[in-house]
Amino acid sequence: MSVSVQQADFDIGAEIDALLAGRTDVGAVATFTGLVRDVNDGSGVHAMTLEHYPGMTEAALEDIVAQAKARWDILAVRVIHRVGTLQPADRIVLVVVAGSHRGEAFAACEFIMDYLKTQAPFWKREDTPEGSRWVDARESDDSAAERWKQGG
Amino acid sequence: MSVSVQQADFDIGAEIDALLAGRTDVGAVATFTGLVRDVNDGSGVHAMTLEHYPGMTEAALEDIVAQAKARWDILAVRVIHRVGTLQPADRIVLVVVAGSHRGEAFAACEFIMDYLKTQAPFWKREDTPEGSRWVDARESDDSAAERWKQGG
Amino acid sequence: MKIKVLYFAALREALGSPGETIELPESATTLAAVRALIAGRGGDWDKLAQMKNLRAAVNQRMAEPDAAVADGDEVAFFPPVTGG
Amino acid sequence: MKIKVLYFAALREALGSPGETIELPESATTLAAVRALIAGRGGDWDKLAQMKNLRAAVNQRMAEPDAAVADGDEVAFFPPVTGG
Repeated sequence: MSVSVQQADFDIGAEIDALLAGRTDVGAVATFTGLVRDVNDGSGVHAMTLEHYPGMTEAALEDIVAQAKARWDILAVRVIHRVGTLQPADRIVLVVVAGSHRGEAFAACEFIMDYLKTQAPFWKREDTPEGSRWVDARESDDSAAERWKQGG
Repeated sequence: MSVSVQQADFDIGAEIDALLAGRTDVGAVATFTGLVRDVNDGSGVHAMTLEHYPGMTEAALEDIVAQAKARWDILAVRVIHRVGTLQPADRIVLVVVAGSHRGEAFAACEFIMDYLKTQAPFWKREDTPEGSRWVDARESDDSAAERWKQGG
Repeated sequence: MKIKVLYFAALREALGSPGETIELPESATTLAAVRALIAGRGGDWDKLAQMKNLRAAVNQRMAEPDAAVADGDEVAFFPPVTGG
Repeated sequence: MKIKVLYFAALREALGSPGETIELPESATTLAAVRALIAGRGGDWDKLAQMKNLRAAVNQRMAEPDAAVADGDEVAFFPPVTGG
Protein backbone atom coordinates (compact mmCIF):
# COMPACT_ATOMS: atom_id res chain seq x y z
CA MET A 1 0.00 0.00 0.00
CA SER A 2 2.98 2.34 -0.36
CA VAL A 3 1.77 3.40 -3.83
CA SER A 4 -1.71 4.46 -5.03
CA VAL A 5 -3.02 5.69 -8.36
CA GLN A 6 -6.51 7.11 -7.88
CA GLN A 7 -9.08 9.67 -9.01
CA ALA A 8 -9.88 10.69 -5.43
CA ASP A 9 -8.20 13.54 -3.63
CA PHE A 10 -5.89 12.79 -0.70
CA ASP A 11 -5.40 14.28 2.77
CA ILE A 12 -1.72 15.08 3.35
CA GLY A 13 -1.94 15.19 7.14
CA ALA A 14 -3.85 11.89 7.29
CA GLU A 15 -1.34 10.20 4.98
CA ILE A 16 1.59 11.34 7.14
CA ASP A 17 -0.20 10.18 10.30
CA ALA A 18 -0.92 6.77 8.77
CA LEU A 19 2.70 6.35 7.71
CA LEU A 20 3.98 7.24 11.19
CA ALA A 21 1.34 5.37 13.19
CA GLY A 22 2.90 3.53 16.14
CA ARG A 23 6.46 4.50 15.21
CA THR A 24 8.88 6.29 17.52
CA ASP A 25 11.99 5.82 15.36
CA VAL A 26 11.20 8.51 12.77
CA GLY A 27 13.07 11.78 13.17
CA ALA A 28 12.43 13.34 9.76
CA VAL A 29 9.51 13.50 7.35
CA ALA A 30 9.94 15.14 3.95
CA THR A 31 6.93 15.58 1.71
CA PHE A 32 6.25 16.89 -1.76
CA THR A 33 2.86 17.83 -3.13
CA GLY A 34 2.29 18.79 -6.75
CA LEU A 35 -0.68 21.02 -7.59
CA VAL A 36 -2.45 22.21 -10.75
CA ARG A 37 -1.38 25.78 -11.56
CA ASP A 38 -3.73 28.13 -13.36
CA VAL A 39 -0.99 29.16 -15.77
CA ASN A 40 1.51 27.05 -17.70
CA ASP A 41 3.84 28.05 -20.52
CA GLY A 42 2.09 31.41 -20.77
CA SER A 43 -1.48 30.15 -21.15
CA GLY A 44 -4.32 30.11 -18.66
CA VAL A 45 -5.24 26.60 -17.58
CA HIS A 46 -8.82 25.97 -16.48
CA ALA A 47 -8.65 22.21 -16.25
CA MET A 48 -6.18 19.37 -16.64
CA THR A 49 -6.73 15.72 -17.47
CA LEU A 50 -4.25 13.06 -16.43
CA GLU A 51 -4.07 9.90 -18.52
CA HIS A 52 -2.06 6.90 -17.35
CA TYR A 53 -1.12 3.35 -18.29
CA PRO A 54 -2.96 1.15 -15.76
CA GLY A 55 -0.77 -1.58 -14.37
CA MET A 56 2.49 -0.16 -15.61
CA THR A 57 1.95 3.02 -13.60
CA GLU A 58 1.73 1.20 -10.28
CA ALA A 59 4.69 -1.03 -11.18
CA ALA A 60 6.80 1.99 -12.17
CA LEU A 61 6.00 3.80 -8.93
CA GLU A 62 6.76 0.70 -6.83
CA ASP A 63 10.05 0.37 -8.68
CA ILE A 64 10.96 4.02 -8.02
CA VAL A 65 10.18 3.57 -4.31
CA ALA A 66 12.29 0.38 -4.20
CA GLN A 67 15.21 2.24 -5.80
CA ALA A 68 14.94 5.01 -3.20
CA LYS A 69 14.86 2.47 -0.35
CA ALA A 70 17.91 0.70 -1.75
CA ARG A 71 19.81 3.93 -2.06
CA TRP A 72 19.01 5.72 1.20
CA ASP A 73 18.50 4.58 4.77
CA ILE A 74 14.82 5.53 4.97
CA LEU A 75 12.02 3.96 6.99
CA ALA A 76 8.74 4.42 5.10
CA VAL A 77 7.44 5.89 1.85
CA ARG A 78 4.00 6.80 0.53
CA VAL A 79 3.26 7.87 -3.06
CA ILE A 80 -0.17 8.90 -4.35
CA HIS A 81 -0.79 10.09 -7.91
CA ARG A 82 -4.20 11.21 -9.11
CA VAL A 83 -5.66 10.61 -12.58
CA GLY A 84 -8.69 12.04 -14.37
CA THR A 85 -9.77 15.66 -14.62
CA LEU A 86 -8.48 18.25 -12.15
CA GLN A 87 -8.92 22.00 -11.65
CA PRO A 88 -6.38 24.67 -10.67
CA ALA A 89 -5.26 24.31 -7.03
CA ASP A 90 -6.20 20.61 -7.04
CA ARG A 91 -3.57 18.24 -5.68
CA ILE A 92 -1.96 15.93 -8.28
CA VAL A 93 0.75 13.98 -6.52
CA LEU A 94 2.01 13.34 -2.99
CA VAL A 95 5.32 11.83 -1.92
CA VAL A 96 6.01 11.30 1.78
CA VAL A 97 9.35 9.94 3.01
CA ALA A 98 10.01 9.13 6.67
CA GLY A 99 13.55 8.55 7.88
CA SER A 100 15.80 8.81 10.89
CA HIS A 101 17.59 11.92 9.62
CA ARG A 102 16.65 14.81 7.38
CA GLY A 103 19.34 14.58 4.71
CA GLU A 104 18.21 11.13 3.60
CA ALA A 105 14.51 11.98 3.80
CA PHE A 106 14.96 15.08 1.63
CA ALA A 107 17.17 13.32 -0.92
CA ALA A 108 14.88 10.30 -1.27
CA CYS A 109 11.79 12.51 -1.61
CA GLU A 110 13.37 14.62 -4.36
CA PHE A 111 14.75 11.51 -6.09
CA ILE A 112 11.30 9.90 -6.16
CA MET A 113 9.76 13.03 -7.70
CA ASP A 114 12.52 13.38 -10.28
CA TYR A 115 12.22 9.75 -11.34
CA LEU A 116 8.44 9.81 -11.28
CA LYS A 117 8.53 12.78 -13.69
CA THR A 118 10.52 10.81 -16.27
CA GLN A 119 9.71 7.14 -15.59
CA ALA A 120 6.08 6.87 -14.53
CA PRO A 121 3.58 6.68 -17.43
CA PHE A 122 1.33 9.68 -16.82
CA TRP A 123 0.42 12.28 -19.43
CA LYS A 124 -1.16 15.67 -18.82
CA ARG A 125 -3.58 17.40 -21.16
CA GLU A 126 -4.41 21.02 -20.37
CA ASP A 127 -7.60 22.89 -21.28
CA THR A 128 -6.72 26.50 -22.12
CA PRO A 129 -8.62 29.38 -23.77
CA GLU A 130 -6.77 28.39 -26.98
CA GLY A 131 -8.04 24.83 -26.73
CA SER A 132 -6.86 21.53 -25.35
CA ARG A 133 -3.19 20.58 -25.58
CA TRP A 134 -0.91 17.80 -24.40
CA VAL A 135 1.81 19.06 -22.10
CA ASP A 136 5.31 18.69 -23.54
CA ALA A 137 7.93 16.92 -21.49
CA ARG A 138 10.51 19.31 -20.10
CA GLU A 139 14.19 18.85 -20.71
CA SER A 140 14.71 20.11 -17.16
CA ASP A 141 12.92 16.99 -15.90
CA ASP A 142 15.31 14.74 -17.80
CA SER A 143 18.31 16.57 -16.39
CA ALA A 144 16.82 16.49 -12.87
CA ALA A 145 16.53 12.70 -13.10
CA GLU A 146 19.92 12.40 -14.79
CA ARG A 147 21.87 14.01 -11.95
CA TRP A 148 21.05 11.12 -9.59
CA LYS A 149 23.05 8.81 -11.85
CA GLN A 150 26.27 10.67 -11.11
CA GLY A 151 26.74 9.20 -7.66
CA GLY A 152 25.04 12.28 -6.10
CA MET B 1 2.74 35.15 10.61
CA SER B 2 5.19 33.12 8.55
CA VAL B 3 7.11 32.09 11.71
CA SER B 4 5.83 30.78 15.04
CA VAL B 5 7.59 29.56 18.19
CA GLN B 6 5.08 27.80 20.41
CA GLN B 7 4.51 25.05 22.96
CA ALA B 8 1.40 23.81 21.17
CA ASP B 9 1.43 21.05 18.58
CA PHE B 10 0.65 21.89 14.95
CA ASP B 11 -1.47 20.30 12.22
CA ILE B 12 0.59 19.83 9.06
CA GLY B 13 -2.40 19.55 6.71
CA ALA B 14 -4.08 22.63 8.18
CA GLU B 15 -0.85 24.65 7.90
CA ILE B 16 -0.45 23.72 4.23
CA ASP B 17 -4.10 24.55 3.54
CA ALA B 18 -3.76 27.94 5.24
CA LEU B 19 -0.63 28.76 3.24
CA LEU B 20 -2.31 27.85 -0.06
CA ALA B 21 -5.73 29.37 0.67
CA GLY B 22 -7.10 31.22 -2.35
CA ARG B 23 -3.97 30.63 -4.44
CA THR B 24 -3.94 28.98 -7.86
CA ASP B 25 -0.34 29.84 -8.74
CA VAL B 26 1.36 27.21 -6.56
CA GLY B 27 2.61 24.13 -8.36
CA ALA B 28 4.88 22.65 -5.70
CA VAL B 29 4.79 22.33 -1.92
CA ALA B 30 7.77 20.88 -0.08
CA THR B 31 7.53 20.25 3.65
CA PHE B 32 9.80 19.03 6.38
CA THR B 33 8.70 17.82 9.79
CA GLY B 34 11.15 16.98 12.57
CA LEU B 35 10.04 14.52 15.25
CA VAL B 36 11.37 13.30 18.60
CA ARG B 37 13.01 9.87 18.18
CA ASP B 38 13.05 7.38 21.03
CA VAL B 39 16.77 6.75 20.54
CA ASN B 40 19.63 9.19 20.02
CA ASP B 41 23.38 8.54 20.10
CA GLY B 42 22.75 5.06 21.42
CA SER B 43 20.56 5.95 24.41
CA GLY B 44 16.84 5.62 24.89
CA VAL B 45 15.08 8.98 25.02
CA HIS B 46 11.85 9.19 27.00
CA ALA B 47 11.43 12.95 26.87
CA MET B 48 13.06 16.04 25.41
CA THR B 49 12.96 19.64 26.53
CA LEU B 50 13.55 22.49 24.11
CA GLU B 51 14.93 25.74 25.48
CA HIS B 52 15.07 28.87 23.33
CA TYR B 53 16.05 32.52 23.37
CA PRO B 54 12.74 34.40 23.20
CA GLY B 55 12.87 37.29 20.76
CA MET B 56 16.08 36.24 19.05
CA THR B 57 14.51 32.92 18.01
CA GLU B 58 11.71 34.56 16.07
CA ALA B 59 14.10 37.11 14.54
CA ALA B 60 16.52 34.36 13.48
CA LEU B 61 13.74 32.33 11.87
CA GLU B 62 12.37 35.40 10.04
CA ASP B 63 15.88 36.14 8.81
CA ILE B 64 16.34 32.57 7.55
CA VAL B 65 13.01 32.77 5.69
CA ALA B 66 14.00 36.13 4.18
CA GLN B 67 17.29 34.64 2.97
CA ALA B 68 15.43 31.74 1.33
CA LYS B 69 13.01 34.13 -0.38
CA ALA B 70 15.87 36.26 -1.66
CA ARG B 71 17.67 33.23 -3.03
CA TRP B 72 14.87 31.24 -4.65
CA ASP B 73 11.75 32.17 -6.56
CA ILE B 74 9.27 30.86 -3.99
CA LEU B 75 5.77 32.06 -3.15
CA ALA B 76 5.07 31.38 0.53
CA VAL B 77 6.81 29.93 3.58
CA ARG B 78 5.64 28.75 6.99
CA VAL B 79 7.94 27.77 9.87
CA ILE B 80 6.76 26.48 13.25
CA HIS B 81 9.13 25.39 16.01
CA ARG B 82 7.92 24.00 19.32
CA VAL B 83 9.51 24.62 22.73
CA GLY B 84 8.99 22.98 26.11
CA THR B 85 8.83 19.28 26.93
CA LEU B 86 8.09 16.73 24.22
CA GLN B 87 7.79 12.92 24.06
CA PRO B 88 8.98 10.47 21.39
CA ALA B 89 6.95 10.76 18.17
CA ASP B 90 5.98 14.35 19.03
CA ARG B 91 6.44 16.90 16.27
CA ILE B 92 9.23 19.46 16.88
CA VAL B 93 9.50 21.60 13.77
CA LEU B 94 7.60 22.21 10.54
CA VAL B 95 8.82 23.97 7.41
CA VAL B 96 6.45 24.42 4.46
CA VAL B 97 7.60 26.04 1.21
CA ALA B 98 5.21 26.75 -1.67
CA GLY B 99 6.56 27.62 -5.10
CA SER B 100 5.81 27.44 -8.77
CA HIS B 101 8.22 24.57 -9.41
CA ARG B 102 9.56 21.69 -7.36
CA GLY B 103 13.31 22.31 -7.60
CA GLU B 104 13.07 25.67 -5.88
CA ALA B 105 10.56 24.48 -3.28
CA PHE B 106 12.79 21.53 -2.31
CA ALA B 107 15.98 23.60 -2.20
CA ALA B 108 14.45 26.40 -0.12
CA CYS B 109 12.89 23.92 2.32
CA GLU B 110 16.19 22.09 2.86
CA PHE B 111 18.10 25.39 3.10
CA ILE B 112 15.74 26.67 5.81
CA MET B 113 16.17 23.47 7.84
CA ASP B 114 19.96 23.49 7.46
CA TYR B 115 20.21 27.12 8.54
CA LEU B 116 17.69 26.70 11.34
CA LYS B 117 19.85 23.87 12.72
CA THR B 118 22.88 26.14 13.02
CA GLN B 119 21.48 29.69 13.34
CA ALA B 120 18.28 29.55 15.38
CA PRO B 121 18.81 29.63 19.17
CA PHE B 122 17.17 26.41 20.32
CA TRP B 123 18.79 23.84 22.62
CA LYS B 124 17.63 20.30 23.24
CA ARG B 125 17.97 18.46 26.55
CA GLU B 126 17.17 14.74 26.49
CA ASP B 127 15.96 12.60 29.38
CA THR B 128 17.50 9.14 29.14
CA PRO B 129 17.78 6.17 31.54
CA GLU B 130 21.29 7.47 32.31
CA GLY B 131 19.92 10.89 33.25
CA SER B 132 19.34 14.23 31.59
CA ARG B 133 21.84 15.52 29.03
CA TRP B 134 22.19 18.44 26.67
CA VAL B 135 22.36 17.36 23.04
CA ASP B 136 25.69 18.12 21.40
CA ALA B 137 25.70 20.06 18.16
CA ARG B 138 26.57 17.87 15.20
CA GLU B 139 29.41 18.70 12.86
CA SER B 140 27.20 17.32 10.09
CA ASP B 141 24.78 20.20 10.72
CA ASP B 142 27.55 22.75 10.28
CA SER B 143 28.64 21.14 7.03
CA ALA B 144 25.02 20.93 5.82
CA ALA B 145 24.64 24.68 6.34
CA GLU B 146 28.09 25.36 4.93
CA ARG B 147 27.40 23.83 1.52
CA TRP B 148 24.82 26.54 0.70
CA LYS B 149 27.63 29.11 0.77
CA GLN B 150 29.35 27.52 -2.19
CA GLY B 151 26.93 28.85 -4.77
CA GLY B 152 24.95 25.56 -4.65
CA MET C 1 3.09 -14.80 -33.15
CA LYS C 2 0.61 -12.44 -31.54
CA ILE C 3 1.26 -9.37 -29.39
CA LYS C 4 -0.91 -6.71 -27.79
CA VAL C 5 -0.02 -3.11 -28.70
CA LEU C 6 -1.18 -0.04 -26.75
CA TYR C 7 -1.01 3.68 -27.64
CA PHE C 8 -1.27 6.51 -25.13
CA ALA C 9 -1.90 10.24 -24.92
CA ALA C 10 -1.08 12.34 -28.01
CA LEU C 11 -0.09 9.21 -29.94
CA ARG C 12 -3.39 7.49 -29.14
CA GLU C 13 -5.23 10.56 -30.45
CA ALA C 14 -3.05 10.84 -33.56
CA LEU C 15 -3.57 7.18 -34.45
CA GLY C 16 -7.25 7.23 -33.47
CA SER C 17 -6.77 3.97 -31.56
CA PRO C 18 -6.06 2.96 -27.96
CA GLY C 19 -4.49 -0.27 -29.11
CA GLU C 20 -4.87 -3.54 -30.97
CA THR C 21 -3.74 -7.13 -31.13
CA ILE C 22 -1.43 -7.80 -34.06
CA GLU C 23 0.08 -10.82 -35.73
CA LEU C 24 3.84 -10.45 -36.11
CA PRO C 25 5.96 -12.05 -38.82
CA GLU C 26 8.83 -14.21 -37.54
CA SER C 27 11.28 -11.54 -38.62
CA ALA C 28 9.89 -8.87 -36.26
CA THR C 29 11.68 -9.63 -32.99
CA THR C 30 12.42 -6.15 -31.59
CA LEU C 31 10.49 -3.05 -30.55
CA ALA C 32 12.01 -1.16 -33.48
CA ALA C 33 10.72 -3.83 -35.89
CA VAL C 34 7.22 -3.65 -34.41
CA ARG C 35 7.23 0.12 -34.75
CA ALA C 36 8.39 -0.05 -38.37
CA LEU C 37 5.80 -2.71 -39.18
CA ILE C 38 2.89 -0.63 -37.86
CA ALA C 39 4.14 2.67 -39.31
CA GLY C 40 4.54 0.92 -42.66
CA ARG C 41 0.76 0.62 -43.03
CA GLY C 42 0.85 4.24 -44.20
CA GLY C 43 -1.83 6.91 -43.63
CA ASP C 44 -2.17 8.00 -39.99
CA TRP C 45 -0.01 5.07 -38.92
CA ASP C 46 3.00 6.85 -40.30
CA LYS C 47 2.74 9.16 -37.27
CA LEU C 48 4.23 6.34 -35.24
CA ALA C 49 7.38 6.71 -37.35
CA GLN C 50 7.32 10.52 -37.32
CA MET C 51 6.80 11.14 -33.60
CA LYS C 52 9.91 12.61 -32.05
CA ASN C 53 11.13 11.18 -28.74
CA LEU C 54 8.77 8.21 -28.94
CA ARG C 55 8.98 6.09 -25.80
CA ALA C 56 7.98 2.46 -25.43
CA ALA C 57 7.44 -0.32 -22.94
CA VAL C 58 7.49 -4.10 -23.20
CA ASN C 59 5.36 -5.92 -20.63
CA GLN C 60 4.89 -2.68 -18.72
CA ARG C 61 8.57 -1.84 -18.36
CA MET C 62 10.31 1.01 -20.17
CA ALA C 63 12.27 -0.43 -23.09
CA GLU C 64 14.76 0.63 -25.75
CA PRO C 65 14.27 0.12 -29.53
CA ASP C 66 16.45 -3.02 -29.54
CA ALA C 67 14.39 -4.68 -26.78
CA ALA C 68 13.22 -8.21 -27.67
CA VAL C 69 9.53 -8.81 -28.38
CA ALA C 70 8.08 -12.31 -28.08
CA ASP C 71 4.73 -14.05 -28.50
CA GLY C 72 2.13 -12.88 -25.99
CA ASP C 73 3.99 -9.70 -25.03
CA GLU C 74 2.30 -6.39 -24.28
CA VAL C 75 3.99 -3.54 -26.14
CA ALA C 76 3.14 0.13 -25.61
CA PHE C 77 4.15 3.27 -27.52
CA PHE C 78 3.72 6.76 -26.08
CA PRO C 79 5.16 10.28 -25.86
CA PRO C 80 7.59 11.24 -23.09
CA VAL C 81 5.76 11.11 -19.76
CA THR C 82 4.56 14.32 -18.09
CA GLY C 83 3.10 13.30 -14.73
CA GLY C 84 3.80 14.73 -11.30
CA MET D 1 28.18 51.67 30.69
CA LYS D 2 25.58 49.02 31.41
CA ILE D 3 24.69 45.94 29.42
CA LYS D 4 22.35 43.00 29.89
CA VAL D 5 23.97 39.55 29.68
CA LEU D 6 22.04 36.29 29.15
CA TYR D 7 23.18 32.67 29.45
CA PHE D 8 21.40 29.69 27.87
CA ALA D 9 21.19 25.91 28.07
CA ALA D 10 24.26 24.03 29.39
CA LEU D 11 26.05 27.33 30.04
CA ARG D 12 23.13 28.70 32.06
CA GLU D 13 23.21 25.54 34.18
CA ALA D 14 27.00 25.60 34.58
CA LEU D 15 26.95 29.23 35.71
CA GLY D 16 23.82 28.79 37.81
CA SER D 17 22.38 31.99 36.33
CA PRO D 18 20.03 32.90 33.48
CA GLY D 19 21.62 36.34 33.18
CA GLU D 20 22.45 39.62 34.84
CA THR D 21 22.96 43.30 34.24
CA ILE D 22 26.60 44.33 34.45
CA GLU D 23 28.54 47.55 34.51
CA LEU D 24 31.31 47.54 31.92
CA PRO D 25 34.58 49.46 32.20
CA GLU D 26 35.28 51.84 29.28
CA SER D 27 37.94 49.44 28.04
CA ALA D 28 35.51 46.57 27.42
CA THR D 29 34.16 47.32 23.95
CA THR D 30 33.93 43.89 22.34
CA LEU D 31 32.19 40.57 22.99
CA ALA D 32 35.58 38.99 23.70
CA ALA D 33 36.29 41.61 26.37
CA VAL D 34 32.91 41.04 28.01
CA ARG D 35 33.53 37.29 28.07
CA ALA D 36 37.00 37.75 29.61
CA LEU D 37 35.67 40.18 32.19
CA ILE D 38 32.98 37.79 33.43
CA ALA D 39 35.19 34.69 33.29
CA GLY D 40 37.82 36.60 35.28
CA ARG D 41 35.60 36.56 38.38
CA GLY D 42 36.89 33.03 38.93
CA GLY D 43 34.97 30.11 40.45
CA ASP D 44 32.13 28.81 38.27
CA TRP D 45 32.44 31.88 36.06
CA ASP D 46 35.62 30.45 34.63
CA LYS D 47 33.40 28.00 32.76
CA LEU D 48 32.57 30.86 30.42
CA ALA D 49 36.24 30.89 29.41
CA GLN D 50 36.56 27.09 29.27
CA MET D 51 33.48 26.26 27.19
CA LYS D 52 34.48 25.00 23.77
CA ASN D 53 32.66 26.39 20.76
CA LEU D 54 30.98 29.12 22.76
CA ARG D 55 28.54 31.11 20.63
CA ALA D 56 27.27 34.61 21.28
CA ALA D 57 24.76 37.20 20.17
CA VAL D 58 24.64 40.98 20.44
CA ASN D 59 21.15 42.46 20.44
CA GLN D 60 19.70 39.11 19.41
CA ARG D 61 21.91 38.60 16.37
CA MET D 62 24.69 36.01 16.14
CA ALA D 63 28.02 37.79 16.64
CA GLU D 64 31.74 37.07 16.48
CA PRO D 65 34.22 37.73 19.34
CA ASP D 66 35.33 41.06 17.83
CA ALA D 67 31.75 42.39 17.64
CA ALA D 68 31.31 45.83 19.24
CA VAL D 69 29.37 46.12 22.51
CA ALA D 70 27.86 49.47 23.54
CA ASP D 71 25.83 50.87 26.39
CA GLY D 72 22.35 49.33 26.65
CA ASP D 73 23.17 46.31 24.51
CA GLU D 74 21.82 42.83 25.16
CA VAL D 75 24.60 40.24 24.99
CA ALA D 76 24.01 36.48 25.13
CA PHE D 77 26.42 33.55 25.50
CA PHE D 78 25.39 29.96 24.74
CA PRO D 79 26.53 26.58 23.39
CA PRO D 80 26.12 25.72 19.68
CA VAL D 81 22.41 25.52 18.88
CA THR D 82 20.68 22.15 18.54
CA GLY D 83 17.11 22.87 17.46
CA GLY D 84 15.14 21.39 14.62
